[in-house]
Amino acid sequence: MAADKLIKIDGSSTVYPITEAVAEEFQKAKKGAIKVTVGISGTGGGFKKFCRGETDMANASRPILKKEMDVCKEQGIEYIELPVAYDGLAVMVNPKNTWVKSMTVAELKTIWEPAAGGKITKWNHVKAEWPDAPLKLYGAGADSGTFDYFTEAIVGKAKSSRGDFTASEDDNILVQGIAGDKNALGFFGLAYYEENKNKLKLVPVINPKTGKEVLPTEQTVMDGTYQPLSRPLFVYVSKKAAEKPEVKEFVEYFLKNAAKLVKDAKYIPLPAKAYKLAEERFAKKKIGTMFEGHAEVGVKIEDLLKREEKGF
Amino acid sequence: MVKELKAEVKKLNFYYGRVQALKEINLPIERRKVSALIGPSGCGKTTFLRCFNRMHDLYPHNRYEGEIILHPDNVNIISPQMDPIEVRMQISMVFQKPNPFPKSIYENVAYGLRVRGVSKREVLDEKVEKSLRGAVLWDEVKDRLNHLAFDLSGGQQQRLCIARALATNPRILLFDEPTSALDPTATLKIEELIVELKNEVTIIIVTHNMQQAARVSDYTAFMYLGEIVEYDKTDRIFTAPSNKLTEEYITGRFG
Amino acid sequence: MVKELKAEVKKLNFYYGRVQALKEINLPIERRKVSALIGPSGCGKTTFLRCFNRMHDLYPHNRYEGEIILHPDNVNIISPQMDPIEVRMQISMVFQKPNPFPKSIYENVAYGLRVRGVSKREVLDEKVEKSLRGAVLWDEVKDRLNHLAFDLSGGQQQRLCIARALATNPRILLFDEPTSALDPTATLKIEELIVELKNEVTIIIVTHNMQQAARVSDYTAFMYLGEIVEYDKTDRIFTAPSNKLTEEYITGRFG
Amino acid sequence: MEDIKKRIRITKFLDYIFAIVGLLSTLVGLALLFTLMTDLFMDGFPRLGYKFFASFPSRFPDEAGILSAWVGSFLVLLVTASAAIPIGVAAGIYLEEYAGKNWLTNIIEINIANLAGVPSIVYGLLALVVFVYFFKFGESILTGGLALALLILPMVIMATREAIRAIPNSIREASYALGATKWQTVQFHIIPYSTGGILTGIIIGLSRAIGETAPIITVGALTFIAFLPSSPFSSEFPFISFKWLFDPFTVMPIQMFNWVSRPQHEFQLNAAAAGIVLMMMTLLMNGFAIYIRYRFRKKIKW
Amino acid sequence: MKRKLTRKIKEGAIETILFLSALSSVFITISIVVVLSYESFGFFKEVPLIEFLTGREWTPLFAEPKFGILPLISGTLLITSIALIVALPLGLTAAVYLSEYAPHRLKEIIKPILELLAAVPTVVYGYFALLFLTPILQKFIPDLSGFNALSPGIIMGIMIIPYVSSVSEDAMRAVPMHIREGSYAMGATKLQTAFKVVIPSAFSGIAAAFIIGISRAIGETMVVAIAAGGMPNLTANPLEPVQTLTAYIVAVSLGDVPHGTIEYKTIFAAGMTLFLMTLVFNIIGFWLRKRIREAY
Ligand SMILES: Nc1ncnc2c1ncn2[C@@H]1O[C@H](COP(=O)(O)OP(=O)(O)OP(=O)(O)O)[C@@H](O)[C@H]1O
Ligand SMILES: Nc1ncnc2c1ncn2[C@@H]1O[C@H](COP(=O)(O)OP(=O)(O)OP(=O)(O)O)[C@@H](O)[C@H]1O
Ligand SMILES: [Mg+2]
Ligand SMILES: [Mg+2]
Repeated sequence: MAADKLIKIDGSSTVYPITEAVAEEFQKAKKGAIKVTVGISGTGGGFKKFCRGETDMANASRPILKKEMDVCKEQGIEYIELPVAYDGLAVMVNPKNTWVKSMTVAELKTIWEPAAGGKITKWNHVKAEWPDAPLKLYGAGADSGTFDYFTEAIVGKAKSSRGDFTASEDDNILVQGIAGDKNALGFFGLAYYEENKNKLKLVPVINPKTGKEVLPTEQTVMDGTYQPLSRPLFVYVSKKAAEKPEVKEFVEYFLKNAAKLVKDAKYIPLPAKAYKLAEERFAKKKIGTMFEGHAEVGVKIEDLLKREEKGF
Repeated sequence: MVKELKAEVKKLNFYYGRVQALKEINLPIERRKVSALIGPSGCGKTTFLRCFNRMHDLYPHNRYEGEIILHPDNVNIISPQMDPIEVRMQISMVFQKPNPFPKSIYENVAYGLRVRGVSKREVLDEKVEKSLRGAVLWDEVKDRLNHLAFDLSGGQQQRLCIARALATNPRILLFDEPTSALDPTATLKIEELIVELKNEVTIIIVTHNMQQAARVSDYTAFMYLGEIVEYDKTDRIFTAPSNKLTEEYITGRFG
Repeated sequence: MVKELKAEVKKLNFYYGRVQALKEINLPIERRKVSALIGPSGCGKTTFLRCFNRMHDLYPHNRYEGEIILHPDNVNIISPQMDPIEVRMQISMVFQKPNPFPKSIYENVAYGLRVRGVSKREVLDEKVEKSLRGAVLWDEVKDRLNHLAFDLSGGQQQRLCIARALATNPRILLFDEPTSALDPTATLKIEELIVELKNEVTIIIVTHNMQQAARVSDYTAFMYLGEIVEYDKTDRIFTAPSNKLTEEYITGRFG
Repeated sequence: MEDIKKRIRITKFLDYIFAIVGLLSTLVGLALLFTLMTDLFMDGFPRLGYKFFASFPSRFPDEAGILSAWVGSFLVLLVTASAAIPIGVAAGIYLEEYAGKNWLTNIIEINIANLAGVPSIVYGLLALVVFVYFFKFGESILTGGLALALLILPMVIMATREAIRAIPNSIREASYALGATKWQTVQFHIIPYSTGGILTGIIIGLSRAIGETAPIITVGALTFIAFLPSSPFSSEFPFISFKWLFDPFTVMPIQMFNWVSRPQHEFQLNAAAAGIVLMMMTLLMNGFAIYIRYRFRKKIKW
Repeated sequence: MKRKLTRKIKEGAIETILFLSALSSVFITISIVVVLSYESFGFFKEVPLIEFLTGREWTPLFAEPKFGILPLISGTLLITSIALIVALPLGLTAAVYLSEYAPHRLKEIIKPILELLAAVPTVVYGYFALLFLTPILQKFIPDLSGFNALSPGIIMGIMIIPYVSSVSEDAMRAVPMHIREGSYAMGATKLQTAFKVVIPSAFSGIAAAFIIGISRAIGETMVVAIAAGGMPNLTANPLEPVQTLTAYIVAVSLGDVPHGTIEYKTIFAAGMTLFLMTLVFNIIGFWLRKRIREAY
């Protein structure tokens, strides 16, 4: 019996459905000759394993951070950064909530910043005309890229948040929570909204640059008008692993089929050109990140591409 | 002297499920006398005794046939119409092994009264003292009525059980080998007590110790294989049994 | 006739933890005779008997003092240097309640041999048959040697236990009230068997049934409160006891 | 007398009321069990079919199955059983048949009682440090199996002791009286006669292990696994391979947990179906245990 | 003589193996203590014990972490209390019913079925609490949030009924029949006998059953992790979401627990707290159970 070929992937639960879809199709295409495991440790957890050399690839819903880069460097892990999809973070309330028409980033910050803990406990604490009803908050778990990204975009600093909200890595639990509570407010990936449209109500967020209220949709996320809560999703491939034929094959398969599979997974695919560039990037084994080691909010796909072209 | 009957057993049959343990038993029980039941192990003494307070009703598949008439009310205590609780309220029992409740000495004696709804402290106090005196235990425990009954010696525990039974003024008192778990001194005390008690209450006692039967009882019934072989005045049974089996048993040639 | 001793108990003391159960016991055990131990409940008969095969070693805190010399080897079977397993290989025991193993009749009898490392089928077959014949059980069970021993009646079970004990050719056979759980017919059979067995093996039997002691034993020791009060030929003990206590016990005036 | 009769009527009435209350209290638990089963069955029953058992997980709910999960559960239990049974039974035998009454025995006893009450997640933490990081077994079948073995070890020990304690002393004495050694007594009597009770305890322990989620999560086995571990048989000598011990795995409750956390409603149905399978497995195991207990009780009546 | 020697060696070897097996349980406990203390020692180097024990906020993964364990302890105690309020009376009543009232056949059927309650995977209970019970409760208590302590507490309570009832029932069954007969012979009813005689006689066994129930409730994980909401919340209000020690450990473990980081150490600090809490109850339970065994 030939030695088993095993590809280990871990990381963001947001990116998980995409990678899972690719893994599933890939294993089918290979008739089981190559095995793929996909874990859900959260972006942070995924990078930690990745940088210890325990996994071949990391799923990430934000770019790698300086701290994580250092660890990787220490362990001699080099990586290739590949954007694979776009995601919008949706702010959601219960369908019975009649008072929220839209929200500004400032209002969201009032609600979520650390100082709000134990103080902003009613809707009217945020805005006087909102009712005197308890404010029940739901959000992604503290180890997730979603949490990092949301706090960065809203509060201004990653992982900076109030503590008294219901946190879960399990987005479906959040859906249940908001769906079952008239006074709830929460945030998570747009994909989950898509599947639970009848249980939840989307809140349009006012774009701080244009001052217009924008609902997150495929269109608004892609064209960059839904800001600051839309973001690119990545996979990171270890350079060493990329030398293994099975990993190489997997990544190529990933990028080639990404457009369709990302859609299947209810995310927003990048423009075809971006996948081309990513493929080239991988073929050339271009290591390092396009970001400076901190989460950048509101990176538009155009910017990314431009930066990318400059790089060559 | 005219015999005054307290109870009368008529054609009693008893079945443990399909096993017949008592066969066509007829027996008079005289008022304010001690009747002893003797016989080899397994002959049905305990089974018979437990019919009197419907103890068998606690377990399934047991069946009575016949009558045990209680005088002077003239009721059949084993008829299905008769409420076993009512029977037990009138006929008390003292068991082979002392079985006090895990409560204080006082509460053990008061238990039967509490079950009957008595809760007035004075009434209880009085009754408890009287019963303990009746069981010749009062002097030994009067200073520690609140102690756990388990702290007493085996003989004291057995007398406590007698006091407990006395407290409810039973009409008949049943004893099932009450001294078999006790040492000779304690046995002697209980025997004296039984002899004294018969002035107030009718007593039926099961014993495997023939000397004991001879010492305490007025009448003795010898049972064998679920039947009453012979019934007579105790001295007659022990000196001049009319049945060969009885004689053999009494002289220790079998059993 | 010169007395031939099989064992000799010298100044035996036995302690359950801090409780002394046997006091300064001296007793000769004659070869190929039946010695009976009688006495009231709790006097130490069982305790004494179980010294002979070091049964007390199974439980902690038990302590022997003194000697039990086994002839002709002249070893002290209760000395700590003596391996209890070796003792038990020579001295077998039959218990109060029949306690066959939940195995086949055959395996019950063969067990002692298997423990000794015998596994040849022919040897086992032969020994099993011989032992079962010795215990007068062969005819009753020869067609169902593979049946579970629990299927036998109480008396048969007890004879099976005797066969089990015989199979290993013990030098001494101990019986602890072997018939107290049996009915009269079964008792009779076992008693006959014991009388027969003494032609081959030395027997010590504990019994609370004085008639039984009289029927089966050659010598009788009367124990009381952990001591041997009187020891003599059985007929002497029962007809002319020299000790008052013995006499009272035998005539049923206490116990 | 009338007074007493009235009193009897009252107490008997109370007695009657309590009989009803007691029955109802007993039924609360059964009602929950019943509702739970009905609920699961209504959702999950249509999914149960050959395909469900023979397919790997998939992002398409109606293609997804529990193949890797039930195989994983089976292999993990295999490791659990091979680790917990010998040690647990041996420990039980030691405590009942060999141990003297001393401080060490006392410590071992308290200790086992305590282990039986340690939350399963604490065993997960222990396994994480000892098996994953210290022995470097990784997030493998071996780690998962050993974590669960820690969990059921006290149960196996207690069941063994309970079963051995049911053997009357007269049997031991009979054996010793024939010159048997301790081990002979244990080997020929204690073990055979307590097998029923021990088996019952083991099966109940395993049925609990199969449903355990928390310690498996702590050792980090929440993953998409769409393949089976390596085969335990190999074509080369010695024909048996232990590579599977170190393979990544998933188990039934984890698969269920994974499906429930998905947005699509259809996955909830899968989760319910997996729940049914899981419950059926535990119920079957428990039923089997009850049967064994019954059989052995019938066979050997002391 | 040689046979005797080999026998002794064999017996000794076997005894040693058996003894080591028994001793392994002690090693397990020692390793639990060592692992938990070692890892939480690292934690307490960074976080003062005082802050850990008195802080009122638990947000160890945030940018400005707070390490007060109180919200997790209060969450644990709150849910445990709810579970016990359900389980103890129901469990005891069921035990009395089964031991004193139920016909033998019924009991033989009901007891194993009841024990199945403890066999259902707790994940199943978790979702049942979240998706079935909570919505029903919300119909009666409009204020109830989607995640709350109440619903998992109730489910957990029902779940541990068999632990309580089965050990209590064993204890009551161990009360010798002759003690009951003493009561019946006085003219007592079943109810009077059960409550005045049987329960007091079986007291330590029943207490042990309660302790087992408490210890189970404290240690239960998945039900709360799923249905209570992952919100460290210093509250005594059962209608609010809370987080327990166990649920915290799972929540962090779900996101992987990278060796050596502070979040890795927090779960051991939480685990240590949990272990100590159950340890106390387990030991009390052990002594109580030992007492019943010695009583008769
Ligand atoms: N619960 C029972 N079910 C079936 N048979 C029983 C039951 N109790 C007793 N028996 C049988 O009924 C017969 C009479 O038993 P009982 O206990 O009345 O005898 P006893 O004369 O009191 O004997 P002892 O002197 O040993 O106490 C015996 O054959 C016994 O085996
Ligand atoms: N394991 C033990 N621990 C402590 N004391 C014991 C133990 N076994 C028996 N005894 C005590 O030792 C004394 C002798 O008991 P033993 O069993 O030898 O009496 P016995 O003569 O066989 O009585 P019976 O005729 O009732 O069988 C008794 O006082 C008994 O209470
Ligand atoms: Mg009797
Ligand atoms: Mg004896």
